[in-house]
Amino acid sequence: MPWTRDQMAERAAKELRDGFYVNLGIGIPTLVSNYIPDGMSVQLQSENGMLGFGPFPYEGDEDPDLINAGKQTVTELKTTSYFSSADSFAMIRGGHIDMAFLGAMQVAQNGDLANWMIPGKMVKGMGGAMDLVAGVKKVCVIMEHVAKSKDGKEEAKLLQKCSLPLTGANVVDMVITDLGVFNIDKKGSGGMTLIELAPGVTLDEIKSKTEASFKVDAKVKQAA
Amino acid sequence: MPWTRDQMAERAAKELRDGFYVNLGIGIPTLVSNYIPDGMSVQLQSENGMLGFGPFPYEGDEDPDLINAGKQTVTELKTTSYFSSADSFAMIRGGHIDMAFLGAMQVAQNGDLANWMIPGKMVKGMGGAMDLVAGVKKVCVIMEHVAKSKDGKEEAKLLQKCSLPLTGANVVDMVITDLGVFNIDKKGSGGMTLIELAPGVTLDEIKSKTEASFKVDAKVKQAA
Amino acid sequence: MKKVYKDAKSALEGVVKDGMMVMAGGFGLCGMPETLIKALRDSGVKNLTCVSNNAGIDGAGLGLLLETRQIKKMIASYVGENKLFAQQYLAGELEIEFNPQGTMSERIRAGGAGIAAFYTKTGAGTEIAKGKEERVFNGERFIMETGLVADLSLVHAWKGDTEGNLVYRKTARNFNPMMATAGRVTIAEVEHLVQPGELDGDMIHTPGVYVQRIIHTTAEKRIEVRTTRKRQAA
Amino acid sequence: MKKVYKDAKSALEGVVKDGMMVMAGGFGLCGMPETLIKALRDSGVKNLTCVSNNAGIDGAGLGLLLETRQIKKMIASYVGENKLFAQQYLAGELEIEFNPQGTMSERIRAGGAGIAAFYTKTGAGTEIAKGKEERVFNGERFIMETGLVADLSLVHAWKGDTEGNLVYRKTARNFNPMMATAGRVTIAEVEHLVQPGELDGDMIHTPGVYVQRIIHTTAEKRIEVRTTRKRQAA
Repeated sequence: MPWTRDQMAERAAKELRDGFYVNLGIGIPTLVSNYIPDGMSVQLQSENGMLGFGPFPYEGDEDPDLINAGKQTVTELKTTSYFSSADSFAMIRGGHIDMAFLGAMQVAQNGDLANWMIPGKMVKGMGGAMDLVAGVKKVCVIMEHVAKSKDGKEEAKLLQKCSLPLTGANVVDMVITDLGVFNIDKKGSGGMTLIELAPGVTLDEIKSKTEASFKVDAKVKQAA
Repeated sequence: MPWTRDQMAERAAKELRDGFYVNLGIGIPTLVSNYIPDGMSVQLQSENGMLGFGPFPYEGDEDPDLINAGKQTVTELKTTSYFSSADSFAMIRGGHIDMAFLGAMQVAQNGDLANWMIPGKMVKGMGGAMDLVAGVKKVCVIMEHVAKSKDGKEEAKLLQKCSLPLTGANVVDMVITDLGVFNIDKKGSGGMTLIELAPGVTLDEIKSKTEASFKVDAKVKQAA
Repeated sequence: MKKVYKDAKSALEGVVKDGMMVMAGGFGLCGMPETLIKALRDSGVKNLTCVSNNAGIDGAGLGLLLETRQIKKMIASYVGENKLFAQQYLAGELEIEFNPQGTMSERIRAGGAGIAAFYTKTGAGTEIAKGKEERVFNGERFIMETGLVADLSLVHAWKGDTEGNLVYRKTARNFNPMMATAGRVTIAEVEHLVQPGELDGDMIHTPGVYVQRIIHTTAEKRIEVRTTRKRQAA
Repeated sequence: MKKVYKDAKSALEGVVKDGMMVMAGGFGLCGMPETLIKALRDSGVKNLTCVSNNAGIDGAGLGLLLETRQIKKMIASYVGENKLFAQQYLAGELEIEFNPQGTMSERIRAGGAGIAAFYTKTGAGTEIAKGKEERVFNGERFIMETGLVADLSLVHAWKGDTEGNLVYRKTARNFNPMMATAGRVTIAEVEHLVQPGELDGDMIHTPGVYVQRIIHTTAEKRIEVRTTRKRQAA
């Protein structure tokens, strides 16, 4: 059975390490914060200028001056610091954030990522996504394995080459989908490797739904 | 009679305007702060990270964390703000300081300035001088008109072309010496113009002590 | 040198000109100089190029200037929350230049700091890089981006003194500090206008040198996306 | 994730290597990480490249590392107060690279901020520009300077919490905040080590993400140039 959104977030949380500073995109990545292991210190960065934020406020405690990058009201922690947008992206671009989890429309086997525009449709802008993927030490995409159109047709999202305009070239280190987990050697020539299958998902199934070429890690082969 | 050091500082202070933010170099420029007209708001910037500083502290009130760019203990004012060296030079380089007064070894008629090294001698470094002359809106040099060596020989400091390594090219707007005041059209082709003589100093005297070519302002001609 | 003006209208007098470039702080509605933007609308100025992370929402922030078609061009990173924006853009009435958010904030900082241009990895190999110089440093691809300076910057702060020293509050800081440095003229609206000496010199985010005019604002601060959790029963 | 170390010696363990580049904060002796520098000397590390605005004075600051000849090269803007420096330099035992102070502070900021290089007017047309790219923007000459990243940064702060959040005091801030961002490892010595929550989030100068290790220091702060005025008789 493929992973649910929450299971994908839970799997993603296994990539966290004690002391990590992490940026979470909107959608499934936001759920990762629910699965930070007890006793592990993980500080969440919000690119609008905040390091260390807590859950949504209790009703009535909302502060218009205290929002996350999705413009949602949040709360502060004892560890929280605030800074300007320039300082926030200096932190991101300078490689000081350990990990970013974000969604994607397409990922290519060389680590190219497309998640900000579809030509011909209204363009909303890339926000901070291009900076995050260019600057954060490890970039982990969490997304559905395939895109389903209204007529039920499925389209691969893990591709040989992205067809949509890129958010970043050679930027993705890891992809977690509802079917499995892939590593990408984004700066080298190692390509993409399947390192884990969701329970009950077969190698054949994932191959049939993936346009990208990928190797299969020995551990996955053994289990299959 | 040529101006004294204090009279040069007093003359320099006439260039100040209400609301100016000003950087003062060491030596005679430091004295300019004694001649800020009453009721005029002038904030002094210290490039080590302070805007708005006051006089030396009373004996016993010295604070090791509160120094100016000459590393002297100073005091703060109600208007004082502190910032990092990067922010301080962003302020300077970005053109936000209205005026800098500094000393010089040589000034050329095109506004070139040399005040940081003499080849063959021990080099101490340029500190913040290159940034100040490149970034501050108006740069005013205050210096003795000629250099006197130990044997009493005089050497011109206002030159056709600086012989010493430059601190900045086309950077000086005004030169105040013990003999008079010059404007320099540093970005244009207007060259150097004598706009004022110290009382009792003759045009012939100043010409004999100046290697640079300069025009003489009509007001000076009339007075002479 | 008096920096304090009695209201937004008088603070804008003499500095507003058709076709000018205006920077406005804020991330969404958070930390946006709402009072000054309303006065800018009321000034009737036209053909503005606006630099702001977002384009406000319908009926608030820069959305106000879209209603009156006073904006010719936007430089922004994300304009998703604004229907009027989409309409005017699709009708060809509005130009948009998208900048990655970090590139935009750094371009503004650079403009204020006398840095003509800089090299960033952000956007290398993407459409954003088109027409820009690419260059390799230490084996990685960088593109050149230029500094931005505006004719006028409008910022919102929590506290400000009569010298123009500003302090921001929480995430309402965002783009305001850099924009304050990058405006040829910068006007600040502050929720608390105080006397010199009331702010701690170590805790001033924007030194007064960057602020030419300052006003007191009492406008209500709005919340764009209200998200809460329920209180546990006691 | 424990960032607090019991003393400077233990904080330096595992991060010190011969030939490394070390940044040290401070403007003269003001805001200089004296305790960490002493421990660095005692570690016996050799052939250091040190980045610091000055080279300390005889017997204090980086002057300590000159006595023991642990410094191979200095990157600095002004080294006037140090006889030992002059001796070793004139004897050819020490390399020096002078950077204009603003260029140096911006290079460090750029290194920490992922900016590979930038264009500044500072030094255009002077010896500093030799071998560097020159380029004209808006009719003015600029030169390209590159970002600086160090293996280790040593900084001094007034207060710090166990998360590594730092607050500096008055002009002791100087180079410390940028250096904290530009070290692959940054170690802070603080005069007051406090618990999270004791520092106001709006007033933190260096967010904890930049600080890997932190120690409490009780070293006396010295004054380099004591200048005073006399009290008026009452």
